[in-house]
Amino acid sequence: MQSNAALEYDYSVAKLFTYTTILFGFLGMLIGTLIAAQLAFPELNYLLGEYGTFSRLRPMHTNIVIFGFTLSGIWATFYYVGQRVLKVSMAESKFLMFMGKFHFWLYFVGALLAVITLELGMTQGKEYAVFEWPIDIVIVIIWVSWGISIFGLIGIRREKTLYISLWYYIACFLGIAMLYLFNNMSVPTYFATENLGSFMHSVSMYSGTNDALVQWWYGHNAVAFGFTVPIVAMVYYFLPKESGQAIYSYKLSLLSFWGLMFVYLWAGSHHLIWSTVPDWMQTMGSVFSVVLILPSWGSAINMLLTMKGEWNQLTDNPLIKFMVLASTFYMLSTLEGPIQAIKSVNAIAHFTDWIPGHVHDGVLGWVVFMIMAALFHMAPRMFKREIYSKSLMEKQFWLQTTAVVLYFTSMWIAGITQGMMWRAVDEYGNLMYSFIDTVAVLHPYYVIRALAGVMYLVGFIMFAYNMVKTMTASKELAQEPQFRSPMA
Amino acid sequence: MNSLVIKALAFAAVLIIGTLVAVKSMNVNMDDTINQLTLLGAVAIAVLAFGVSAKYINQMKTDTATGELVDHNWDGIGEYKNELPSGWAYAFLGTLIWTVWYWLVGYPVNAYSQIGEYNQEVLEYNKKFEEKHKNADAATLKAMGESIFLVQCAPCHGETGDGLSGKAQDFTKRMSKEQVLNVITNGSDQLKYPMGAMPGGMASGADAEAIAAYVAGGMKGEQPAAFGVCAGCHGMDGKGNGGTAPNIAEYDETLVTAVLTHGKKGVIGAMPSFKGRLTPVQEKALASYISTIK
Amino acid sequence: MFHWLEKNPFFFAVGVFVVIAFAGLIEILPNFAEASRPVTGLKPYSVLELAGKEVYKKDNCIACHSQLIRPFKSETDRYGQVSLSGEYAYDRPFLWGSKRTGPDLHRVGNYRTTDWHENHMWDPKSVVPQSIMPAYKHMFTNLADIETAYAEASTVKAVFNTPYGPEIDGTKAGWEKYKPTVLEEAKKIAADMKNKDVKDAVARGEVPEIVAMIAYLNRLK
Amino acid sequence: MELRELQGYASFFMTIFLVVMLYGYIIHLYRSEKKGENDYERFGNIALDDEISSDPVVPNPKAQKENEEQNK
Repeated sequence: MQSNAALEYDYSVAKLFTYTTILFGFLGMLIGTLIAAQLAFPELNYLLGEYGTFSRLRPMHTNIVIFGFTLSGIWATFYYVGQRVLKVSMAESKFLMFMGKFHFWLYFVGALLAVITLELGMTQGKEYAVFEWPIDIVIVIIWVSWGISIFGLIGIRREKTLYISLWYYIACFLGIAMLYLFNNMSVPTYFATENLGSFMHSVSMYSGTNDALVQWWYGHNAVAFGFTVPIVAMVYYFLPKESGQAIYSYKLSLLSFWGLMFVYLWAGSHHLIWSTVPDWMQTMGSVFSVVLILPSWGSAINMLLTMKGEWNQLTDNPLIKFMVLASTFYMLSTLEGPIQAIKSVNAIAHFTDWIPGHVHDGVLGWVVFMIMAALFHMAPRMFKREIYSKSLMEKQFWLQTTAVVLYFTSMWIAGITQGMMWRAVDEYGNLMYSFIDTVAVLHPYYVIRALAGVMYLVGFIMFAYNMVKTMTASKELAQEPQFRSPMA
Repeated sequence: MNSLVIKALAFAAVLIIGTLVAVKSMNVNMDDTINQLTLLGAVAIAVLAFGVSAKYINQMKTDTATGELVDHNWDGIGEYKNELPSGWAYAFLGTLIWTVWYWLVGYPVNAYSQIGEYNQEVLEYNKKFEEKHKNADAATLKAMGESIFLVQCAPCHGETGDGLSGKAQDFTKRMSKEQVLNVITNGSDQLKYPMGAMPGGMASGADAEAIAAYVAGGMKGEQPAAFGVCAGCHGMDGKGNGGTAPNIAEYDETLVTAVLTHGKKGVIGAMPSFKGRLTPVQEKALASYISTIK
Repeated sequence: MFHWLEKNPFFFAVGVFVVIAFAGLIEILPNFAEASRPVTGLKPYSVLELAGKEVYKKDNCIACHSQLIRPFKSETDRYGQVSLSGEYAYDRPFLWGSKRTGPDLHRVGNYRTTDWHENHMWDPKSVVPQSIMPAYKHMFTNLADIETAYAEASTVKAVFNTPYGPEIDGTKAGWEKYKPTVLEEAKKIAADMKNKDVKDAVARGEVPEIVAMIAYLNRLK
Repeated sequence: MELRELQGYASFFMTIFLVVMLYGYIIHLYRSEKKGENDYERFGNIALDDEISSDPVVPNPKAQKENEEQNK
C-alpha cells in the first residue's frame, strides 16, 4: 500500500463502464425510436427482413436499455462513488483492480453474446428474462464479480459508516441476484435427453400461473432493484455533491430505504391483476403498490428539499436541472404506477399503451436523466477536463424534457382511450368496436410518440457528443473541482 | 398559490381535458364505474404529481434557508435541523389506512372473488338483455346485427361482408358457382338439417354445370331441368322447404344459426363453430342483418 | 436493535435480504401445488404444437399479443370464456404477455382457421386492411425445429411428469421412430393450406415454421 | 382452514408486524437524535467531503490500524 499523500482514486473501471453506457444508450434508444416508428408506419418493419420486425427488435430495445445502458451506468457510478464514500482507492488493492476489470470485460463479452442470440431469436420467452441458460450463467458470474468488488471495497474502507448510496447499491446487488436466479430456473433439454435438438434450449421449472407469479415477482422487482434503487443511490450522492448542499434529511433517506425494502417485493403481483392468480394476491399487489408511493416520494421530496433556497443553482447549472427534473419524474411515475395498480383502474390500464407510457416516464425522465447527470458530473473528475459545452447541455435538457412530456401525454391519452374502447358497448349492449378499430384510432398518438423518440434520441446524441468532446478536446483542469462541475 | 404551482396545475388540467376530449369522441359510456374511477385516478396522478413537485421546486425559489442550524459545522458547510416533512408523514399514514379499507372492505381478502363478481355481472346482464329484446322489431334486430357483425364477423368476412376477395364466404350473394359444384360433387352433412345428409354426385357433367350456373346466378331466369333433383329437398324456389333443408336461394335465420352452431367447411376454407359465443337474440339479429347484405 | 444493524454491513445485507425475500416466500411458494393442477381433459401440447410454440416465442408474439382473457363481459364477448388457471398447467413458460397491441389469442383456435392464419401471416393487410402487424413471410421458408420440440416434450415428461405416452422417451432411437407421427400431423395442417412451397416442403418431409405455428394457434382453445 | 386462507392471514399479520417495525425505526431515529445518542445528519457529509485525504466521519478502526502500521 502506498502512503495516503500520493494516493488518488482510480477511475479506470468507471471510465470503461462510462464508454459502454454511452454506446448502449445510443443503440437502445435508436432501436427504441425505430420500433416506435414501426407502430405508426408498419412498412418500417421490413428494413432488415426477418431480423428487423417489431417483434424481433422489441426485446433488443428493452434488453439493451436495461442490461446495456442502465447496468453500465450503475456500474460506472458505483466504481466512482464506491471509492469516494468509503474513502478508499481501487489502486490500493491489486485484487480489486483485477476484479473490476474482469467484471467489465466479461460483461462486454456477455453483452455481445446476448445481442447475437437475441437477434437469432433464441429466447426463453419471458419478458426482461429472455436469455437462454448459457448466457444466464455468464450473467451470474458477472454479477458475482460485482459483488466481490462491492464487499471487497467495503472490507478495506476507511469510512466506517456506509453512506446511504451504498445501502442502495447493496440492495440492488442482493435484490437482482435473488430475483434473477429464481426466475431463470430452467432445465436444458439437450442434457435432459440423449443430446437431442438445440444446445441452447431449456424449459422453465415453473408452469402457467406459477410461472407468471415468479416472472412478475422478478419483472416488477427487476425494475425496483435495477431502475429505482441504484438510481436513488446515484441521486443521493451526485445531487449533494454537485450542489454542495448536504441531503435535506439523512434520517428520511434511511426511512425511505427500509420502506422501499419492506414494500417493494410485494407489489409484483399488480402485474397480474384480473388474471388467474388468487384474488388475495392481486389485492396484496394493489395494496402494497399504494403503500409504496410514500417511501418513493420520501426520496424524491428529500432531494427536492435539499435544493431548498438554491434557486440560483437551479437556473444556473444545467446539471442540477437534470437531477431536479429526474426527481420530479420519479415522483410522477411512482404515483402513476400505484394508481394503475388499483383494481378498477387496472381494468382499463392493463394491456394498453398507458403502461409503456408509465414505464417511459420512469426510464426517460428518471433513469436516463439521472445517469446522464451522473456521467456529466464524473467526467471532469475522471478525465481532468472541464465539460465541453454548457449551452449544448442546456439545449439537450429542454429538447429531451419536451420529448418525455410528449411521450407520456400521448401514451396516456392513447392508453385510456383504447382501454375504454375495448369495454365500450352500444345501445344494445354489444361490443361497440372491433379490435382493429381500437388500433386504427391510435395512429396519431403513435406518430407523436415516434416523434418524441426522435427528439429524445437527438438529445442523447448531443449528450454523447458533449461527453466525447469533454474526454478529448476540452480545457484541462489543474485541480479536481470540489462541488460544481466546471463547464465551458 | 404561487405561479409555478398554478402552471403545473394548468398543465394537469390540459392533460385531463385532452384525455376527456379523446375519450368522448369515441362515444364511450361514462356511466361505467370503471371508466369513472380510471379518470379519477388519472386526475389524481396529474394533480398530485405536478402540483406537489411544483410546490417543492417553488420552495427552492422562495424558501431561503430557514430552519435551525445544528451545532457543529463541517468544513464550512452548515447543516439545518430538518424535520420529517409532515405532509409526507401524514400521507403515509393515510395510505396505510386506505390499505386496510381496501383489504377488509373494498376487496375483502377472505370474501371477494373476481370470478364470482364476473358471473354475477353476466347473469344480470343477460337476463336484462333477453327480456328487453325478446320481441325486438326488425329494424332493431338489423341494427343490432350490424354491430355484432362488425365486431365478430368482419375480421374474416370483411366489413362490407364481401369475404375479402374469396378468403371467406361472400355475403353479397348466396353461393358461387364453384361452391355449388363442390357441394354437388362431394355432398354435405355439416349443418344437421332435419332432412339429413346430402349425398355426393346427385348430378354431374353438364347437368351439374347448369345447376351451378343457375344457383350462383341467384336463381333467376329459366330453371334448368336438372334442378328437379335439388328441388326434392330444397324446394322449387330453393328456399329449403320451410327449414327442413338449407336455403340455397338466400340467407335466412335457420341457415345462419345452423352455420354458427356447427361451423362449416367448404371449398373456400373452414369456418369454426361460434356455438355459445352469441345469445339466441344475437344470432337472430345477425341473421337478419346478413340477409340484407347486398 | 437498530443500532446494531446499522453498524455492521454483513448483518445489514442479511437484514435487507430477509426483508426482500420474505415477500417472495409468502406470496409465491404456497400457491405452487394448487395452481399447477391441470383442468380435466387438458392434453399436453403435441410435438408439432410445441415446435409452433417455439416459433411463437422466437418471433416474440407476446410483445403484442396476450393470452389471458380477463373476467369482464367485454373481454369474454370478444375473446370467449374466461381464462382459468388450470388451462395453463403445461405452459412452460407462460405466455400471457403484458401488452395488447394486437388482440388476445388465448382462444384464437375457436374462431380462426388454418387458411385465415395462412393469409394473415403472409400479409396481414389482406385480411385486416388496417392492420399494423408485420408480415411473417420468413415463416413459410424457415424450418421449425421439431427435434428440439421432441426433446422438450421428453424433458417435461421426465422431469415434471407431464403425461406424454411411452413413445416420447428422449432417446435418439425414440425420436427417429416418432418423427413420422409429427410429419403426419404437419400434413393435416398443410392440406388446408394453399401455399405451394409449404405443401411441397411438407411432402418432402420438412416442417416449415408456419405449419408448426398454425398447429399451435389452432390448439389455443 | 384452507391453505389459501392461511396464506392470507399469515401475510396480513406479517405486514402489520413490518409496519410496526418500520414505525419503530422512525421513532428510534428521531428519539436517538433527540437524546443525543447519534446524529444521523452528519452522515450526509460522507458524500460532500469525499476526498481520499479527508478525515472519515466515523473512522474504520481496522483501516486505521493498517495506516498506523504503515506510518511507523
